[in-house]
Amino acid sequence: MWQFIRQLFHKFGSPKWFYGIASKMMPWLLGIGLILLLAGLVWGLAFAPAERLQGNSYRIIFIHVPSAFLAQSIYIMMAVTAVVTLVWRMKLADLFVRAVAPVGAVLTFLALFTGAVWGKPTWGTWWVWDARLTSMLILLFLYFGVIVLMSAITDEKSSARAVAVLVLVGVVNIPIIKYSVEWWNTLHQPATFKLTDKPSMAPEMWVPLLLSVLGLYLLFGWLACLRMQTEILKREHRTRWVRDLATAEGN
Amino acid sequence: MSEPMLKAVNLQCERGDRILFQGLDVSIVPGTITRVEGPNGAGKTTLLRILAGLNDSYTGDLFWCGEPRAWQREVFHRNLLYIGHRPGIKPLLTPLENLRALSAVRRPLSDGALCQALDGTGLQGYYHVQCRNLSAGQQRRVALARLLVSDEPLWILDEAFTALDYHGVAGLEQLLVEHAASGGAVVITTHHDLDLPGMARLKLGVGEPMNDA
Amino acid sequence: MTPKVPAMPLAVVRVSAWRAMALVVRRDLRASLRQRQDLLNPLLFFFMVVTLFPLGVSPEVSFLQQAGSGILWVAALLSTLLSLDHLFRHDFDDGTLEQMVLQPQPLFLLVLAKSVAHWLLTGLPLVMLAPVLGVMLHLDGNSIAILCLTLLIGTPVLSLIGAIGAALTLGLRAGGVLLSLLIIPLYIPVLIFGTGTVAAAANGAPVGGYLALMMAFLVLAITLAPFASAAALRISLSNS
Amino acid sequence: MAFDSFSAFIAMGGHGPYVWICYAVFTLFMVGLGLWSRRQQKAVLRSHKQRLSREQNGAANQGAAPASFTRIHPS
Repeated sequence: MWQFIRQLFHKFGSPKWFYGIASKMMPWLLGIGLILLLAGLVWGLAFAPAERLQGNSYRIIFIHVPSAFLAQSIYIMMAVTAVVTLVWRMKLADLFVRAVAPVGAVLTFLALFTGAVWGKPTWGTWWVWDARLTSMLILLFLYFGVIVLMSAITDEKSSARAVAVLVLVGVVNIPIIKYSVEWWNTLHQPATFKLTDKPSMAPEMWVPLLLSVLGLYLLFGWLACLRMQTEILKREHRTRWVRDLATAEGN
Repeated sequence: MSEPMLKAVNLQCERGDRILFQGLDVSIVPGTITRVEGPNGAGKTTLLRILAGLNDSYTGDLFWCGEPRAWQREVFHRNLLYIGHRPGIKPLLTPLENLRALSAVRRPLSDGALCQALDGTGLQGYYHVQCRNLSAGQQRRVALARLLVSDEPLWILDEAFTALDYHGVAGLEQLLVEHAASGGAVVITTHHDLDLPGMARLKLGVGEPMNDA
Repeated sequence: MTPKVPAMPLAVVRVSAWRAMALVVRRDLRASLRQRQDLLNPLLFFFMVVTLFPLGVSPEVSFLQQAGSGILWVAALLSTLLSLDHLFRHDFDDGTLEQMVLQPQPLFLLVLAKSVAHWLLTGLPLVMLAPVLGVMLHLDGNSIAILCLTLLIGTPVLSLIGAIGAALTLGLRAGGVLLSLLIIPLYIPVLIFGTGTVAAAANGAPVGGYLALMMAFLVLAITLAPFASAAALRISLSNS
Repeated sequence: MAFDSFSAFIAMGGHGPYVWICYAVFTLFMVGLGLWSRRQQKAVLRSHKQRLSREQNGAANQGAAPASFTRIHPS
């Protein structure tokens, strides 16, 4: 029984196996992701009704919320794989964090950027020290820390494990940071009204939002597969199958 | 034949693109001296650090007295005395303080015994001089004084003869032979031309580039 | 081939973890007291950074009263950060760290002891210097008392969390800067509650709850951070 | 359709610049990320291929040669 689980684990942990599966899944992820995202965005931009208080500027929500949502989930996913890296030392888990951290950082940046631009018509300034934006900014710092540490340690295995420790420490801190930033926010400027978190949102608004969140998720899946494949190619370059792949596809 | 104290099965270690060693089995049996040999970069220090439990980026299994080592780290480390390239001597403390700090966490010893150990390595009169004022060879001797008061059966010594003078080398060789004779075990690397009676040799080659995994 | 020698008896672990921790603290204190300049540096830095604010922003009493607690907290945070690079580096260079990992006691407790020693040598002096600087920033007596209390609870947290970063960046080239980048985001909650508590006290609000929350941070840091630092230390040593 | 005309759609009731900047930057970054990742993979494969052909052509020198430490006398 134990042997069987171990074999299964080995199979799922095998870079070659993952490379094949990823190649098969990627066109679907990309295609469906793009369709969903485009549907959500077009619907949100052109067909959803204008918001009562903010007018049309609220249409930024259809990219702000998916970006912010995904940026946070990516960090959580990284934490889960960090546990796998530390406990079972699975190669694929190491690669996931390495492949995905820059994507997370870009999405966090996009969430911040869209939030800031949204703030201009809403609050009249480009930057407001609002609880959500501030937490996102700190999340961006956390991502920077991960990326910087990753590139500072040359040995790949040590780098993966050190980054795993950092990511786990970060994920324990995220709720604490969120909570303290919210408390700090109420202490300094009682929020007049927040960008998102509307008490009730019409279906014409949240359905496209849901579509774009799903679409972006799938696109992220595609990006993650692509970037993990690259990491696999880098790391496994001595193996026969990668050599064969390189001679076949390098042209 | 006695049971091996420390046993390593199917050790593999990679550094960068190179496999330092793979499929390596090591048994450290009481009463033996094992010298790890190989050219620069063959992974001698890495192997010693893996055996000592300082480096855990390897694959393979390690057993202490027949049981997996990971389950009994504290017992294992209590029975191991490791002296590495960096001898573990704080420059701001005196030889006596250093020796006291290093032994107190294993087996508290009286200052008298520690001073005797320092005498035994030729450091009479240096008990209370800060180690930063000592020469490299003298600092090395402070670390080696631990061997004289050791009750640990397993000694792992990396480049033990570095910076020692002629007499120091002879004395240390004698000490290693005695330790083995009394049922301890020694694992050692050295560039010094060492040939002790009954010494086992473990040869590491130049790592090969990784091929089909 | 194998000589038939009866094996040497195995040694047993006799020294308790508590005793080993006390020994680590004592050794660190002794070594640091022989190198007093290193102790003084973070304090001088603390003093100078605080001086920059009246000079750089405004010496007006109203501004200093309002910003004083924040300035002191930020300066304390920065000087802790400055001193963290040395936390494991000397031990790493002279091999003491390897010997610590090889001690027959749980590593996380020894790391905890290192953090305690670090706090005694940097955090505690900062707390003791803070009232003087508070007076210079025109804080009132009540605020200074609360400020020192928050620093007293908060600086150990800074040392404990900082130890994780110090362990992760051990032996890396740009260790010091890297350490700051990794650790500053993790310091934010402590900073927020440290200064927030003083602000609440200045507004006459009860601060018991906030102090309790900071104590909770401290307890959390004591229980979790040493594990992370110990894991990070093992990784860094494997890599060296 | 929430807008009467195409120009109203572009203007977004005066909020057009903000909305369109956001969407433009978002598209730019996402497309950029995709293309960059794609190119990275291509580059890795290409460098593998180059290395392989180099290894096939030249004699593969395995391991380090023994050092001789002979002095060199530049003329």
